[in-house]
Amino acid sequence: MTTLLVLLSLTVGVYLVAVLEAWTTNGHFRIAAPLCSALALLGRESIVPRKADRIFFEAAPILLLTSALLGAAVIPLAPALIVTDLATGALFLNAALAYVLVALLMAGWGPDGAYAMVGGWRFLGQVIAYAMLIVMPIMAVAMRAESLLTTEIVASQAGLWNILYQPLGFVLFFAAAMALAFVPPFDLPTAQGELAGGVEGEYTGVRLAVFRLGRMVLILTLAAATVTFYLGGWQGPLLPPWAWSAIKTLAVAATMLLAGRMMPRIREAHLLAWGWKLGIPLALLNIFLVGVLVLVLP
Amino acid sequence: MISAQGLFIAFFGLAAVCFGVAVFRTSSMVRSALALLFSQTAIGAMFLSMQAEFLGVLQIMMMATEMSIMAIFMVMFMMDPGGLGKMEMTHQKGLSLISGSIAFMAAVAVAVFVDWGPGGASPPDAARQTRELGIELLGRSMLIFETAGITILTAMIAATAVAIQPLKRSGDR
Amino acid sequence: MIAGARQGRLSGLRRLTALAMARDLRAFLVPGPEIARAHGLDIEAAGLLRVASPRHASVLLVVGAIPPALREAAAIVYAQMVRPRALFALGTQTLSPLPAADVGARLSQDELVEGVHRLRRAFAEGAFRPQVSSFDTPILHVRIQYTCPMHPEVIRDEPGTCPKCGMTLVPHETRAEGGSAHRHHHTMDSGTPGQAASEPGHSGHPGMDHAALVQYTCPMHPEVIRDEPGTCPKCGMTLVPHETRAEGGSVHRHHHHTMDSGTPGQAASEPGHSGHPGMDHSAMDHSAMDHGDGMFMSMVEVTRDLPRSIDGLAMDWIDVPFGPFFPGLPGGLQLMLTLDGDTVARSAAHAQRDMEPLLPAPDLDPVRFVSRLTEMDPLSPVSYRLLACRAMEDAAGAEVPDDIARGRVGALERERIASHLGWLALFAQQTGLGWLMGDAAGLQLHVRHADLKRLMGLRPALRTLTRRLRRTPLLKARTAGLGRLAPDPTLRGPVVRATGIGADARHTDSTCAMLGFTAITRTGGDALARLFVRVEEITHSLALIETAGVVERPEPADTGEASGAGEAVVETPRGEARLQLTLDKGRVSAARLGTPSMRHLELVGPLTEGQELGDALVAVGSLDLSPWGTGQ
Amino acid sequence: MNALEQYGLLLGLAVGTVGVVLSLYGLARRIGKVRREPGKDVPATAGQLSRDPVWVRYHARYYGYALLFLAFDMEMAYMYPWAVVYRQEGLVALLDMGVFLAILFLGLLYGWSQGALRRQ
Repeated sequence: MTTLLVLLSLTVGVYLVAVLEAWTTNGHFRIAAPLCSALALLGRESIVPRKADRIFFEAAPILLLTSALLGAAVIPLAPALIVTDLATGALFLNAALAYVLVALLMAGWGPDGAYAMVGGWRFLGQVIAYAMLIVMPIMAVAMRAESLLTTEIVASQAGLWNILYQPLGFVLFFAAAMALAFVPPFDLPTAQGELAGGVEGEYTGVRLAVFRLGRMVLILTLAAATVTFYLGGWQGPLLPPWAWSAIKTLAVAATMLLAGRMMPRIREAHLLAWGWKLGIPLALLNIFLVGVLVLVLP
Repeated sequence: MISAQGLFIAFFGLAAVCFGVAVFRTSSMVRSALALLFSQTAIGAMFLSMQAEFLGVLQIMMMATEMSIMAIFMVMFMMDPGGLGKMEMTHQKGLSLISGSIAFMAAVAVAVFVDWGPGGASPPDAARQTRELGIELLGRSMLIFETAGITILTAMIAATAVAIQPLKRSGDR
Repeated sequence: MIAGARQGRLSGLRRLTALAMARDLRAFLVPGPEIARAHGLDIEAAGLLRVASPRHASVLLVVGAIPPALREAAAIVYAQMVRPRALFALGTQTLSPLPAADVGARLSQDELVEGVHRLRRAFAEGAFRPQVSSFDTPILHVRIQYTCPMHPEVIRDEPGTCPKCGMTLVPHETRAEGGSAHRHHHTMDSGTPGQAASEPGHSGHPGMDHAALVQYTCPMHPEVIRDEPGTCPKCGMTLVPHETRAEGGSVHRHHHHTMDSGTPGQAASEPGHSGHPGMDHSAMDHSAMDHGDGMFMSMVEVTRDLPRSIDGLAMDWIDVPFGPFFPGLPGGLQLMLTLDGDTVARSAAHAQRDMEPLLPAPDLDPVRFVSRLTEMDPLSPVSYRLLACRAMEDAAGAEVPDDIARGRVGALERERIASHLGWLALFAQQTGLGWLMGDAAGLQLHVRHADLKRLMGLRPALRTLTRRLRRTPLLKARTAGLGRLAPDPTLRGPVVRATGIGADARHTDSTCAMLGFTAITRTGGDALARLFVRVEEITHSLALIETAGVVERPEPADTGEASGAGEAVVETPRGEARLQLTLDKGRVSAARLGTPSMRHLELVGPLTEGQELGDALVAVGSLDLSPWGTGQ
Repeated sequence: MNALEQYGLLLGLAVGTVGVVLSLYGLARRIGKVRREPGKDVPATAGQLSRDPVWVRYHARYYGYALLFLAFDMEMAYMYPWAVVYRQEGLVALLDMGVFLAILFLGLLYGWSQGALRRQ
């Protein structure tokens, strides 16, 4: 029952994210746009390129969707509104989202097309740049909560949200989450102006629809994760918990999508260099600061 | 419940073996690397079926990135990474068959003949597993933990020294 | 009703999807969005969504007349679109080898909007049809021919043995037609489709370089070549079937000198070329293969002769086309990048061959000559129109009254603003800078034909754009240091001015000098400097227009029956263009044109080599090349 | 809900997702099959028919980072249990992990000094 309720709210959330995404890319705010696009994609042909790695090509969109959805399964929308409150929830979220990389590598290698392949391997570089910046800030969050349970992480922020408790961690995590969701300016694997769609470029019809759905779920999952880890999850005055979760998650998702409009795509060399030479030292500093705070504050 | 658990362990075990076989049956390097990844994922799922949650999830997480990195190195340094040549990836079949069967029999023998002691009543719950692991790391096994740090450092230095051309000119290139 | 409909009766779910498709029209633009904007078309406002890959498009929108080579490329794009697909042609009916347009319209925004409505109806009613026919044109085909590895002149349509030496003939995959099969350096010199079609198969031209091969070789033993699948007699491995262009092909495995060789015979007799990545057979020491059970090979041996990149690793290189219809580059520009991983190892760029020569007829009527130059480059029609006018006036010795000269400067500067805005929109599209894409494109459409009052009214918007651009985060990081050029006086326009040299043809123009013209320069010579030279020129041009106080499209003065030679220079938005012509009794008898893009095309190679792909594209984009009117 | 049921639910979710996707594919298939036409299934490359395979030895320029990444990824395995008991163990945990991270950071600095952190 809870599962169905969560899935239903995820569906609504994903649809709204898709509306936001269509708005940021096309400039039109139309509620019906994603439905229209999805139906249109259903009606179009769905090609498999010749000499493709058929298994990879078929598996990639499904794997992307599945991993994003499994990631969402450990995120609480309200105190009891969670699919599985795993004891290692925060770790499981990482584990599920690690397969986004695998899905994109498959989508890149599968079609035997140059743009896609460059996109796929680019994303591996992107993962190497951001992965530590997902893991290390989560670590600091877990230090404060003394648990990997996502519900306890939310509960630990009752007094003070983590965005204020560890702002450095939030900034790093938010940027890394955007990179994981490959939204602009981190859209290196799909870059329209550089790779004409990249890993997404060879997908058509219903396969493209599934790929895009997976991407939307991924964005929603990461926005919800940001809310859970840093913005106090369902907590908030007056409104019921689920409403707070919804508002915060959509606001974070909109921020993620809009931020990319403001800046050009980042260069891969810079992404790697900044991630390692700036990001990791800062993330370690964040762990140290939180460590001191946790011991000093009651 | 126990039987269902056993069923899942067997299922994922079998999946791990099948993917393991696929590693060598395919001629595409990327397929091979990702087959190994899914073999490891299946082992992670096996751990989960055995209620070793932390270990299972960790296995599932770490293998994804590490095997993908292995995939890129295989694509960089192996001939014909696309498997267009249908290259046979098995070598020295006779020797491998013999050593493989010996190892298999040894493993079975160990599994059957070793006294594993009385089975635990039921494993601690997942949250406690993680905590106890943490306490273990900071207590009894601290030295092992720090040694692991040194080992990883050694690996980093070795990898860098082997793979990276040192900066020649002053400034970067 | 659309020709590219899917097969099936329109009912139930299909009808629903057809209605959705009618509302969700996604267009791939040929030659490109910048051409559409130059014609004053606002694609998004008409209700079409622009996409970067033909795979995601349902409408192929052809804007204006395009030369045959581009039509062939457009046919390939059309073939790669998924059904249901429609062809929407604006301002042209010559589309072959593309099929006839499903919807046609003239080049105007109103007609575009109206055409989109018709397209929607066509999709809603005709996305599915019981009977459809395949789109087929010779350029999409490969045909298998059989040649002797020893005697390339022996070409048969059927398998068999060589009449000269008795060897089994080897199958080759070859394009059934010429045209753009000349992928590398011959693209622009290739014949027209008509020519090629008249000699199908090229059976009389064994040496032509657009053949492709299918042959079977052992990955380990290159000397084993078979024309049919099987196993290697030496090691038992499955032989590799491979299609590769004999020309040297996309997969640069081994010998890069074969780029220029490329008769089928040569390639066939050179097994190293058979397309097995990473196996340099001819360079291979056979003793190296005796390790283990004969299956191991040393990569050191295998890669010994491969070209190395900067870190000393030898990888396989692939040729990847980035044009003529690439979303981040001007449409029509043919860029072929040889990629070593994600890095450009080599590059070759070509512009479009013109549809007609500069002088389509001898002794051209001056009015026709002016309109010829106006239409030559859709990206800067006014500049070339002005160039033609000035050159003729120079030849005829005609004086231009001051007010007309000022009006011309106004029109030229207005075009400069529009052109730079168009470049900004393209740059934004390339780098994914969302807000700039919309803002710059919108402003360009407004500026394009604005009168003085309207231009002055647009000043705040332009100023906002400039200010916002300066504050854009990561913009400097994205462009600084890319495409760096040393000061070189032979460069033109913003490209040279970004290197600190104030070269500008407007210096020599007395009207411009009178209006307070100063050349905008910046130092650095990189993509960032070029970006800001253009941005500052927008502001400066606006000031010039304000001082000039009049914007008037250049009209040729009446040259009467004058004869003589004349020369004129105009600083087009891309740099100095020079036209020399001879008037003979009032008619143009000879003309020679030098455009900035001709010069700047040569920079593409040096600027991209060794660069990461995205950086290389930014470097190419920052040159603001116009592929039109350069292929004289 | 005990742990095993949770895993079962996650597995069910994954299988269900695959099922939903496959039924979507089935629906799309009912609408019509792909019409085979020349040139259609060649990967789209900007208007040129590039038929050659691209599965070649790919030169990734980030391998220096990748090597260090492997080490850091490994290290993270230890940090999760540590983070959970950090407050309980207090200063010991801070010092212990401090030493561990310092050792690793040394490795990062070494790699940095040798030029591993750059495009190769």
